Amino acid sequence: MKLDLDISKIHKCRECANDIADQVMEHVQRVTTTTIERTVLRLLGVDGVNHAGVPLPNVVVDSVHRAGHLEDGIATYMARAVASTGLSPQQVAEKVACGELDLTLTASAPAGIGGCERSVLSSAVSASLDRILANVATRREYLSRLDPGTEPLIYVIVATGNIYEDVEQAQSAAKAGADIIAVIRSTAQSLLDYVPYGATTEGFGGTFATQENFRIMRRGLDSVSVETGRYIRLVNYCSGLCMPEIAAMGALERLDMMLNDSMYGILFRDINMKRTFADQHFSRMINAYAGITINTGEDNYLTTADAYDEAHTVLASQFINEALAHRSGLPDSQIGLGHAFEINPELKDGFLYEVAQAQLARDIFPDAPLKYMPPTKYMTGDIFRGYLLNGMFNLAGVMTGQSIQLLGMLTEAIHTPHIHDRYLATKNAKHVFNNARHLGDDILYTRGGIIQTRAEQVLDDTARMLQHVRDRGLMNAMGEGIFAGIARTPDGGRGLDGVAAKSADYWNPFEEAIASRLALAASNDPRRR
Amino acid sequence: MKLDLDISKIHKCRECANDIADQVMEHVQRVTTTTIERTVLRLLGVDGVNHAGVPLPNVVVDSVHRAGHLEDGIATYMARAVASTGLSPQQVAEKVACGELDLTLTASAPAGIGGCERSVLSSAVSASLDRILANVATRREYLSRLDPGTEPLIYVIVATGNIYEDVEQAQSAAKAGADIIAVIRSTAQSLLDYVPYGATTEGFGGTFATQENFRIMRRGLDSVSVETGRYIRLVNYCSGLCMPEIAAMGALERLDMMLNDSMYGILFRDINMKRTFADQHFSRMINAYAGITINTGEDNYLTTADAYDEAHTVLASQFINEALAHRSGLPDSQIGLGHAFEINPELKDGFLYEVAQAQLARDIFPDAPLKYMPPTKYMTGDIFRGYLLNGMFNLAGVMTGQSIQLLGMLTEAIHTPHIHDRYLATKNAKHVFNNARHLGDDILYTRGGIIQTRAEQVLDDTARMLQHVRDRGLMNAMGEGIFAGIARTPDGGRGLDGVAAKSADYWNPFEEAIASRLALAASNDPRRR
Amino acid sequence: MPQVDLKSVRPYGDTLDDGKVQLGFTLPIRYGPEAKEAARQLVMKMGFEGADVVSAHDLGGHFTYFVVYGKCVHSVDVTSLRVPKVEVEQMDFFKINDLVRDKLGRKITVVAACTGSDAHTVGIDAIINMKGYAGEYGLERYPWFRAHNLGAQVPNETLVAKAIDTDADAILVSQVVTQRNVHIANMTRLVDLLEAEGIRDDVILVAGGPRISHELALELGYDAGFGPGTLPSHVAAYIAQEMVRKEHRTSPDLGKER
Amino acid sequence: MPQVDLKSVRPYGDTLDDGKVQLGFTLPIRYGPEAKEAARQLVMKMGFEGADVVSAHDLGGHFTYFVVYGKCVHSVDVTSLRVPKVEVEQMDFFKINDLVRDKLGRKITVVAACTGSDAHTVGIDAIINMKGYAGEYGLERYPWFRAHNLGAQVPNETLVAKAIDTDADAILVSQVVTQRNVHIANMTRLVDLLEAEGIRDDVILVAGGPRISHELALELGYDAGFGPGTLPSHVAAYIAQEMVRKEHRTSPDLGKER
Ligand code: B12
Ligand code: B12
Ligand SMILES: Cc1ncc(COP(=O)(O)O)c(C=O)c1O
Ligand SMILES: Cc1ncc(COP(=O)(O)O)c(C=O)c1O
Repeated sequence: MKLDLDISKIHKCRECANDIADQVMEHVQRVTTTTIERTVLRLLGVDGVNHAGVPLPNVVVDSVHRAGHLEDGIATYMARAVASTGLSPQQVAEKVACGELDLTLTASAPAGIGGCERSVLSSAVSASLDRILANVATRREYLSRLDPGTEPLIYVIVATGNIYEDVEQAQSAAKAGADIIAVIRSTAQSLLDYVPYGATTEGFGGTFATQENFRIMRRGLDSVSVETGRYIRLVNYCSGLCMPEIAAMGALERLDMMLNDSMYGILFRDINMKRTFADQHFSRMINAYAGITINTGEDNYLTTADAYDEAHTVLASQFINEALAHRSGLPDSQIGLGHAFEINPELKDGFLYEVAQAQLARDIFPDAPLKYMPPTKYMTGDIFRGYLLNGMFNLAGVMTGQSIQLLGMLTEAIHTPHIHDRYLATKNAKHVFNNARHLGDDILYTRGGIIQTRAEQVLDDTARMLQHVRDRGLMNAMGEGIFAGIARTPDGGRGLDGVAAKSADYWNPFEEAIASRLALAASNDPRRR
Repeated sequence: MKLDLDISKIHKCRECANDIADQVMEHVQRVTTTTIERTVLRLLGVDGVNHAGVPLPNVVVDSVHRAGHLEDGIATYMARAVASTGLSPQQVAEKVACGELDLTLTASAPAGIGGCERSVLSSAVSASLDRILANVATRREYLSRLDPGTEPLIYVIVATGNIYEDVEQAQSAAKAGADIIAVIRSTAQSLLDYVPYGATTEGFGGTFATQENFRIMRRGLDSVSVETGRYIRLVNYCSGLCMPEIAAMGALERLDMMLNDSMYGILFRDINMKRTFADQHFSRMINAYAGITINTGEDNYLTTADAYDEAHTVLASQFINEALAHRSGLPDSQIGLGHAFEINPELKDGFLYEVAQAQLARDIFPDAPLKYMPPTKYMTGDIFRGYLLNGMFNLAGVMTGQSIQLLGMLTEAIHTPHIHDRYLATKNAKHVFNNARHLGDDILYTRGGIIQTRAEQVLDDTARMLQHVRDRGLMNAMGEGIFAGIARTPDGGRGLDGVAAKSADYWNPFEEAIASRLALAASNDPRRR
Repeated sequence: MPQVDLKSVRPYGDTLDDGKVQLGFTLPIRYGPEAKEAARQLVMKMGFEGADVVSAHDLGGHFTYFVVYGKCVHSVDVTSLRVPKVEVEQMDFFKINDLVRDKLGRKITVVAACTGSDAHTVGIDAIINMKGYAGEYGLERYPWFRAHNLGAQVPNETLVAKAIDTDADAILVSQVVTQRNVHIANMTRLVDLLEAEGIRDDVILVAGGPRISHELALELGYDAGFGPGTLPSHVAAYIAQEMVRKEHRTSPDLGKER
Repeated sequence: MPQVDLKSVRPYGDTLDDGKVQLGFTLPIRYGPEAKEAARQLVMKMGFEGADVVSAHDLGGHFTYFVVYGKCVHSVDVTSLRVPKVEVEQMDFFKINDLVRDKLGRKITVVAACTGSDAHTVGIDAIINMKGYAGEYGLERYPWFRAHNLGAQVPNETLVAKAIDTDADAILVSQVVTQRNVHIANMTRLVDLLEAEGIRDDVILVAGGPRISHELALELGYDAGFGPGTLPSHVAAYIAQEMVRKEHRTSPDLGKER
């Protein structure tokens, strides 16, 4: 620990966060959601769209949900249909789509289904989980055969809106030295209550997250990985109204990281919190199982709130994200907690405050692959200034031992990155990382100096905040606008209509299987660490 | 001292440097040069050019030197002429120029002149010295009335070749935040054995240093000083074959700093060392008297030699420059020792080595207004990379407490600065200085770490080098190519023909007067500190 | 320095009229001497007298990035430029409220939103929210304004409905995302909707955002556009003064009496 | 991604043919909205479809610096480009010396200098000096070359005299300072001098420097030009091969026999 922090304060924070997470888990274990059930179908192999372009998982789940029968879990109905028709889940879904089959007709059957009906899905379940395991093995194999990269790993985004242009840009970035490519999503995909289908070429400010797009990009990156001899990691977002479905797609297409924050959708997309808390849990179980590192979104707080004044909200959120992630079976090594270099750059000694914050995260979460986000808010059209700020950010990153450095773009305030913006950003990072590689090891922070004092102050504020949240409960506390100045209520926001209380006979074969494979005590026992 | 260096090693180095300087002074006290004598004339008010454009100081001194009579000093002849004609020195010079008077005719007079003949110049001598004192007072007054700036002071160059464009660029730079403006000289002015006359608009890679140009720029800067409320300092070069003349011009026109290195001309312009050592001494006495801070040129070594391998040559040269400067009456506060950020930026941990070197200079010369030169050698046409390197340089500057930061230009490898290049450079420096203002205070260097170990090593190498130079004598040692890999011999190079041994009756009223006003023990006693 | 001829202004590097311009761009071609020559020729086509490719970077096989310096031969007649500007006398919080009280005698109602799929609320919040921006209060704190901030990702339909509902005097729209000109489409659609509802002339229609200029706003059928650096008082002063102007136009005597 | 049409290549930002170009320049006019408009119009004159002034900075009263992004409509036909290149087969130190020994049978004499008022010796030293550059030996270490490096600030006259004196096979000139095209004047003057002495055709005349291209060198009457990144072996290989070619031209049989 470089900052010489009071360990007992850190323990205190973690304790609070665990209590907060446990309260959330009490809700989580009681409900399911439309997207969780659609995920089950996707993992059972259901894919494609109907004549109107609606994804089959939506068609099937909606048919059951509209009839008010989601409580048992879609698997229950699918198993019955498969058992009774001998069709595959996909064939069942197709029949439902063209109106030839109505799953709710079996809803009047005695609640719960027998083990024998359930077992008709077991080969589909294992096939799916094994495919994911195979992806884990492939990744491991690539990482051992190719250069896995040196931290801070260089993470850049592509965002042309066109998956084929994205591949061009990603390959160019990889050759320039990027380790990680994130395909930014088209504006507001979070708000879609379905996952678009197929290859897409028309996004705004980003490209749609579709399974086909994942596949196209994965292929593109595998090819450039082999060409450069370095494993290039792929990232997408499983935020929004379809968190677990996209997690499943990512698991099936061997993504390496996914943006997955327990509260982002609630705060920034006004998605209902009961929905999001349930969705994030299952999506993270899938992430965990697929060996996918999650990236949390604390950086977002600082785009609306002031990064100096609200620094403690970032740390508090990191504690909460960590506690919830543990409950989904994510080990520390897969919890890429987020934070950002967003203090007003005109602030005197601002760089010292940034270093304090970054070092604080590093000291408190020593095993987390911390994800460090670049300056965005105070970027202007002055591209030279932007390039310099990004250099200072890169310096803070390497000095404080960050794991994942999302590179800032000199044109941040102007447009989504041009191909050379990313190139220049990569050169910037590589230069600074190399030129100051061991600076962090070579210096000590003065006891009682600006950096150390600031870090202590942020930790104290965090402890106070977490205690308050524990006392009020996270769902209520979120009504006070504690994060990013945004207030949300338990029943407000989008997607509450997709939440259903589980029945006693609720069945989710993947949750069960993953929980057992991850050795989670039991998916509905919140008392895990 | 941040680096925890062995003080005795520093003492050792200084001792060697003093011995080296004393040896040099033995030569210096025995000779005069054409430019020293021209300086005397200039200070006596001789100015203007003859019909062929040759400056009158040259016409007059050459007439005496050609006849082989420089040994007594030009003042001797001028005093006689003034005494016998009743003309002013300027009028005497004009008569010499048009062939109406021949100063050498008096050369047959008994060696030496009486106190009464000498005294005809005393009012001209005092007038000149008082004008310089008045400049010192004006500067002091400006500095107390206006903002004197905060270290590191921001130093930028202008170099259009046209003094009027230079003023535009300088004023723009001042408004952007520059504290110090240096007017770069036209290519190879160092090699001219006269100082060009009048306002000039056609230089290559810089603008001619003329007294009129000094005046124009000083007026331009005074006006922008008042406008911005900050005193903007003016710099020019007194290197080359006319060191003391330009020093005099700078003193008369209230320059604030002058590039004045004891060895630059020898090494980089192949000027004879006997000439240069004599010239630098008198020029520095004038600088000292005029309250002008000198800037030494150690940075130049690193443009030909490798900055990592030859780091100790920079430190050795700083010790020598310091010792010689003391002997010309310069207090530490006016000795702007130079060094540079020129280590190959692709070197791993290169930034740490730069910090080591800069901190070393700071620790060893705590009262010197160190002048820190930017990366130039490894700059390329990649302007963004250049901007970043300059940012790292600025960070090293503020971290290690440099006094004068000569800003790097993003277009260093392309052209002399465009108006916005300088603006961008100033923004860069101001940003980094503010954003990391107290970083240096907030960190300690790890004992035995990369930085500290490197600093010790450079100090050791320096001590070894200085001992060797002392043993061989500086003039001989320079034949070994010890600085910048360039070898020079005592009788090689330009300008030896302008060196003359002093007679016993040699008289230089300004050297005398300045030495006494500066309380230099006696100008030809080398045992000063 | 010789005088600048404002009828023929050229780029300036370090000498009047030297025409020096720096360019940066990528061409989708393989790195090499031919690529540099292509970059040079492209710049020459733009009307440059000389062009120097000072750096070229291989962006991974079939793209090359260049930095070029050249000497531009074009010039601009600065004396003939006319830039449309929002016509407004700058006033502070107190003056604006006094104006509304004295000349209008009633509160001004505004509805504001960041429309379409755009979720960038920081800009519109800066103008509207209590807490304000850059040391100035937002419209919510103006006693003589009634401000409704609908927030982010508001469908144009919802915004229009709210304007009708509140009998709004002014509609404020923020648009930040401009990729593929999504803001143009979105802003145009709002005007169409207002016209369809027959209320376009009843409201002052204002747009804002980092890529919005007054000129663009006028082109798209808005009354005013506000770009980067806008302060709440700029917008409030404009709306207040425009309301007063409107009032005088429609009922000059009444206006005077109040 | 659709295929690039090499007959019509345009700048690429993030979509084929989007034409995106970044520009930076100063205009000698006062900062303000009119200045921005002037910058925009200037860029439009260069042949841009749209231009966005993304930043404008007041450089102290009567200068304004701009960064502009625009969409360039011009394109280049890459298939028709011809870039003159030094014709030389790359060889290493050993091969070059072998070639000289085997095909020429005598040492090649070169004189080199940084001429005029130019004092930038690092470039020419890199090519000539023993210690060499970037891991390669300089010509002084080539056993089959005799190299005379005259150093910096050498008058053209001195260089020519030395060439005559040593009966040089090649003259190597370095020019780094290019302000006000001082290098062009200086290089041209050398050719004139050589012609006046009647020895222009007796020597291989080579120029080098960071702003020297082969094309420029040819234009000025040189045999070859070498730019940034030149290695000693490039120059040595060129001279050796050219010497062999020359020898064969003038006495083909003799050449073969050796
Ligand atoms: C903060 C931010 C975010 C935050 C937004 C949080 C929030 N609640 O607003 C988050 C992280 C959520 C975000 C997300 C995205 N963002 Co964003 N974001 C930014 C960022 C960093 C700052 C914007 C900002 O807050 N500026 C500060 C405010 C005060 O300035 P302003 O908006 O210009 O407002 C002023 C004036 O314009 C004016 N004004 C503005 N509106 C109005 C309205 C009226 C009526 C008036 C009078 C005046 C006015 O007054 C204001 C005060 O002076 C910019 C980059 C940058 N540095 O500019 C990117 C940027 C705007 N985002 C961008 C993109 C693409 C996105 C995403 C679409 C990416 C994605 N695919 O996920 C997402 C999705 C958001 C969505 N659905 O719209 C792009 C837009 C590119 C383009 N030109 O099209 C930018 C430029 C970044 C980039 N280079 O890619 N973003
Ligand atoms: C080092 C340096 C100096 C040193 C020179 C030391 C020395 N002994 O050479 C010092 C400090 C003395 C110096 C002084 C000046 N410099 Co200077 N200097 C530079 C600097 C930083 C690096 C040049 C360099 O060494 N490059 C490394 C070598 C290896 O590269 P190169 O020269 O391109 O050589 C390669 C090729 O071009 C080729 N090559 C070169 N010559 C030849 C010849 C032949 C025959 C062949 C085949 C190949 C060949 O092979 C080489 C190896 O690959 C540049 C900026 C920069 N980063 O480029 C400015 C720069 C060149 N200097 C510049 C100026 C203006 C000056 C001064 C005139 C300033 C002044 N008024 O005082 C002075 C005066 C010098 C003079 N009289 O010429 C300007 C030139 C601007 C322009 N384009 O006109 C530059 C670009 C800086 C700037 N932006 O203002 N400088
Ligand atoms: C955790 C997280 N999810 C998702 C997003 C953005 O995705 P969307 O616009 O689809 O909500 C972000 C924003 O950067 C984020 O931080
Ligand atoms: C001390 C010193 N004098 C003079 C100069 C350059 O001047 P000139 O080219 O006239 O020799 C330099 C170079 O930067 C220098 O460092």
